[in-house]
Amino acid sequence: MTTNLSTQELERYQKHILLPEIGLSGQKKLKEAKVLVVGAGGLGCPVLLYLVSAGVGSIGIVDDDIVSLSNLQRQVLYTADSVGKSKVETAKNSLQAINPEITIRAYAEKFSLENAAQLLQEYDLIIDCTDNLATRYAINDACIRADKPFIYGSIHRYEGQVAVFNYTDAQGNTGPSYRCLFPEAAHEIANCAETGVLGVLPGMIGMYQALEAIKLITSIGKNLSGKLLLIDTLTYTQRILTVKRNEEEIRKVKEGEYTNAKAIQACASEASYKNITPEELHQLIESQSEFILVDVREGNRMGNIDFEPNMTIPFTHLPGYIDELDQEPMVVVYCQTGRTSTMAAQLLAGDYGLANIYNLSGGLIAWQQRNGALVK
Amino acid sequence: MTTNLSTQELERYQKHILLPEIGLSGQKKLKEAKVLVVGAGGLGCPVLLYLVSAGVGSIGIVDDDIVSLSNLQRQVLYTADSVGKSKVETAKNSLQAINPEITIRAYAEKFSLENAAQLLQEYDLIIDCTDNLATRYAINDACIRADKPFIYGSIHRYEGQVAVFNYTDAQGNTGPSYRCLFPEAAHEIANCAETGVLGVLPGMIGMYQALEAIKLITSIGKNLSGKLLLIDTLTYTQRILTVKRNEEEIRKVKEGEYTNAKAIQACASEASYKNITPEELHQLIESQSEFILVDVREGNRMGNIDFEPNMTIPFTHLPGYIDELDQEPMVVVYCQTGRTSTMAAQLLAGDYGLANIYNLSGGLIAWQQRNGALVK
Amino acid sequence: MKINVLLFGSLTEIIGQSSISLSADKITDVHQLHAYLLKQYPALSAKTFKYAVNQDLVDTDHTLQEGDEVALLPPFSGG
Amino acid sequence: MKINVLLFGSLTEIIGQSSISLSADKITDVHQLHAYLLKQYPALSAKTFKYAVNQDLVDTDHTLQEGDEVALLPPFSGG
Repeated sequence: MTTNLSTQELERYQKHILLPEIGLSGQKKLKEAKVLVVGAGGLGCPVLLYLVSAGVGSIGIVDDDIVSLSNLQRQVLYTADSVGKSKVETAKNSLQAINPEITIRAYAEKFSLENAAQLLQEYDLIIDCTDNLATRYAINDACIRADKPFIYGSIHRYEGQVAVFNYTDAQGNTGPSYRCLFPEAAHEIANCAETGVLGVLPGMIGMYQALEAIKLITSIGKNLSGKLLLIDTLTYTQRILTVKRNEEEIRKVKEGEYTNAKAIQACASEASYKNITPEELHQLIESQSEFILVDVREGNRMGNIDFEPNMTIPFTHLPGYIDELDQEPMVVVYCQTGRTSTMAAQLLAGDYGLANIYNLSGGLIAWQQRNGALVK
Repeated sequence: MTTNLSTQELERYQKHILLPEIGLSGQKKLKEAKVLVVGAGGLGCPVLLYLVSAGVGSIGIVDDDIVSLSNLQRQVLYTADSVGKSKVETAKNSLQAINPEITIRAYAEKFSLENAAQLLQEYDLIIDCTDNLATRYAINDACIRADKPFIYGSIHRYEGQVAVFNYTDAQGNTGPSYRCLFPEAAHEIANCAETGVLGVLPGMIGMYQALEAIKLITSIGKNLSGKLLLIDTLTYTQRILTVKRNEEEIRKVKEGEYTNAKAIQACASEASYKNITPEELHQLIESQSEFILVDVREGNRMGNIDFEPNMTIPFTHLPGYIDELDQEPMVVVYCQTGRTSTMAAQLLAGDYGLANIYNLSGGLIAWQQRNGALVK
Repeated sequence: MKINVLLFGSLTEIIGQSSISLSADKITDVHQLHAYLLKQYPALSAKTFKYAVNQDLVDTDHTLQEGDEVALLPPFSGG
Repeated sequence: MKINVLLFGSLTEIIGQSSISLSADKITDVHQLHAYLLKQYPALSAKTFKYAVNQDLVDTDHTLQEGDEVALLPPFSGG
């Protein structure tokens, strides 16, 4: 197959073509490449921006999520207007505007072992930009079965990991997979608490993933097959560990012995606090259960709820009340709209590990609508 | 001064606020921060995207350039529709859509020692995202005089450098500057040949610069003051060198002994080949100078030029003719519009070092308009 | 025997620091080190992690040498 | 005396490789190393660069030791 570059493309990719190691042949390989990016969040956004700009000819994006305001701190493909819209559709539109000459397909679905084979069919290289272990294992197992390489990236607070898995080199040797490193999804996953993340971190790890993609496609430099790159952004400690292929793990995957990926999924998005509806709160009050109701609004409160017990701890002051709240049998947090209280619940349950945190969904507005209660 | 975060902001920056090391106080510091980004190109685009998303309250962007098609390979703030438009204005619009809650100012001018003092006045931290040594020295000297820190980033092919210069720590000690590393702009700069760049590389180095900015603003982790981080993306070799402050250099800058920054600027954008107009080509023919005229169009040529000597070497085949062309006293490359021939000239002069390369500006279209010559 | 233990990801939060210097004569392999660490830091038992010695991932029967750098590596899930 | 010389940026293109292993008894400081390199690679004389020894930037009177890693560091201009 001979791929040609148009005059427009020669100009657009001039800076790649001028690199002797890439040149015209490398740019043609990029144009011929078919890459599936799983996850259009913190890692997916930078990966997509740079692969689209680099001229990868065919790109698929898988994600069933919609954009939320808290995504905008690091998911740079979305604007304030994107909130509430499909990530993949929004991403596709923005990316196609950058590069109208490539093919971009949006798959507004959750990547799982059910749809994996069909999604992988059209692509030669997969990039794991997901935010949960369940999907990582699904990508790993699907790639082993379809005999395709994938580029893994993951983050935790200020640290990141990058690797190339299941990659077959020019000599026909296939490197290790994610299961050769971590065979099973562990009880670790049961703790789905929301943790914070430095916004720049997924940007940086995404750049390493995009770089690995360019390396694999154009055959330049050393790639991270058989390695695990560890980066600590606070200290700039960088380590490259050696990972060995474990044939027994590969066999288990090929023979279908791992089937737990789906079961884990249920947990991945589960919060460590519980949401309660105004109706449930009403029942709670009626049942005279022992609980404390905490107003977490910052200043300028527009109205107050029409019953006691009631504490007022603005969200920003919560860290000072952890011990006190920890001793309550049940803590229901609320605000005007439910937004601040969701963050308060995440902070208390996720970050400080409090076990009995409940969030009033929809806040006072929903409460008022539920029962016409007076909001003073 | 007490900065408050709105409910909207608490939700938008939730993932930062949940990090104990950043928290609400760190997010407030980001909101109070005033950062000037000099250069809205390969480094500036990712730096801006992530600082805007992170909630830096006041951001200035300085660049007098307009968007070109070849920028889109790595300058991810621009779309195909941006070509020909002001970089800073386009960037400002895109960035403000991501985060309408911060202040962004666009300065469509070239950063120089003349406007430096006024530009720096409004900002506390400067990020050097320029693509030439002249502006780097101007930033360095202006920051020393204004007593402000700057975050340096620079790239060469597959390698990058990052450092924090002129930063005064909590103990009041000021670190080294760029001139403590490289005192003078050298004759190095005389070679302004266009070289290629891996599109992902400025993305990665930009992420390190944005990370340093977040570190300096929120006082987390170790920063790169007094260090020079070297990254080789082909091998993942990373080195952190120690740079010492040179008081004599600082004195020279403060006392105005360095005034060469402006003189160097002229060269920064100078190409190592020459453009000739149709009129000049006409004179060349008339004077019977010895030269060879090379048609570098790829296939489907719409018309041929009406004189000899004339060689046909499609752009993609040029590397096979380097030795042959090198022996000609003068090589004039042309195409239909002047775009492909500009790339051909860059390739021959910049990458292969040929000394007598001339590019017919505006291509055959301009030639035809000049003298009504027949394009067969 | 002196061993430098490095912690990554959520393990840093459990131990409260990113490295530990150990000086223990009875620890000759990774298995013994693991038992020692679980005793010192019981919260580790709820965690999944792998051991790397001098930048190579190893099994628990790996023998430790004076001056080894041992990294404890949990899976990361974020993206 | 053995010295490992590392090249960065455009210097790699001039020398044609990213490192050189030297074994030269007459080289005792950076100044002598510089003279030796210029003789071997005359194209270097057109370049500006600094020397770093074992990750510290040094002046040309810095004394070299057996096994030192010497980096040649030119300014980068790209962005």
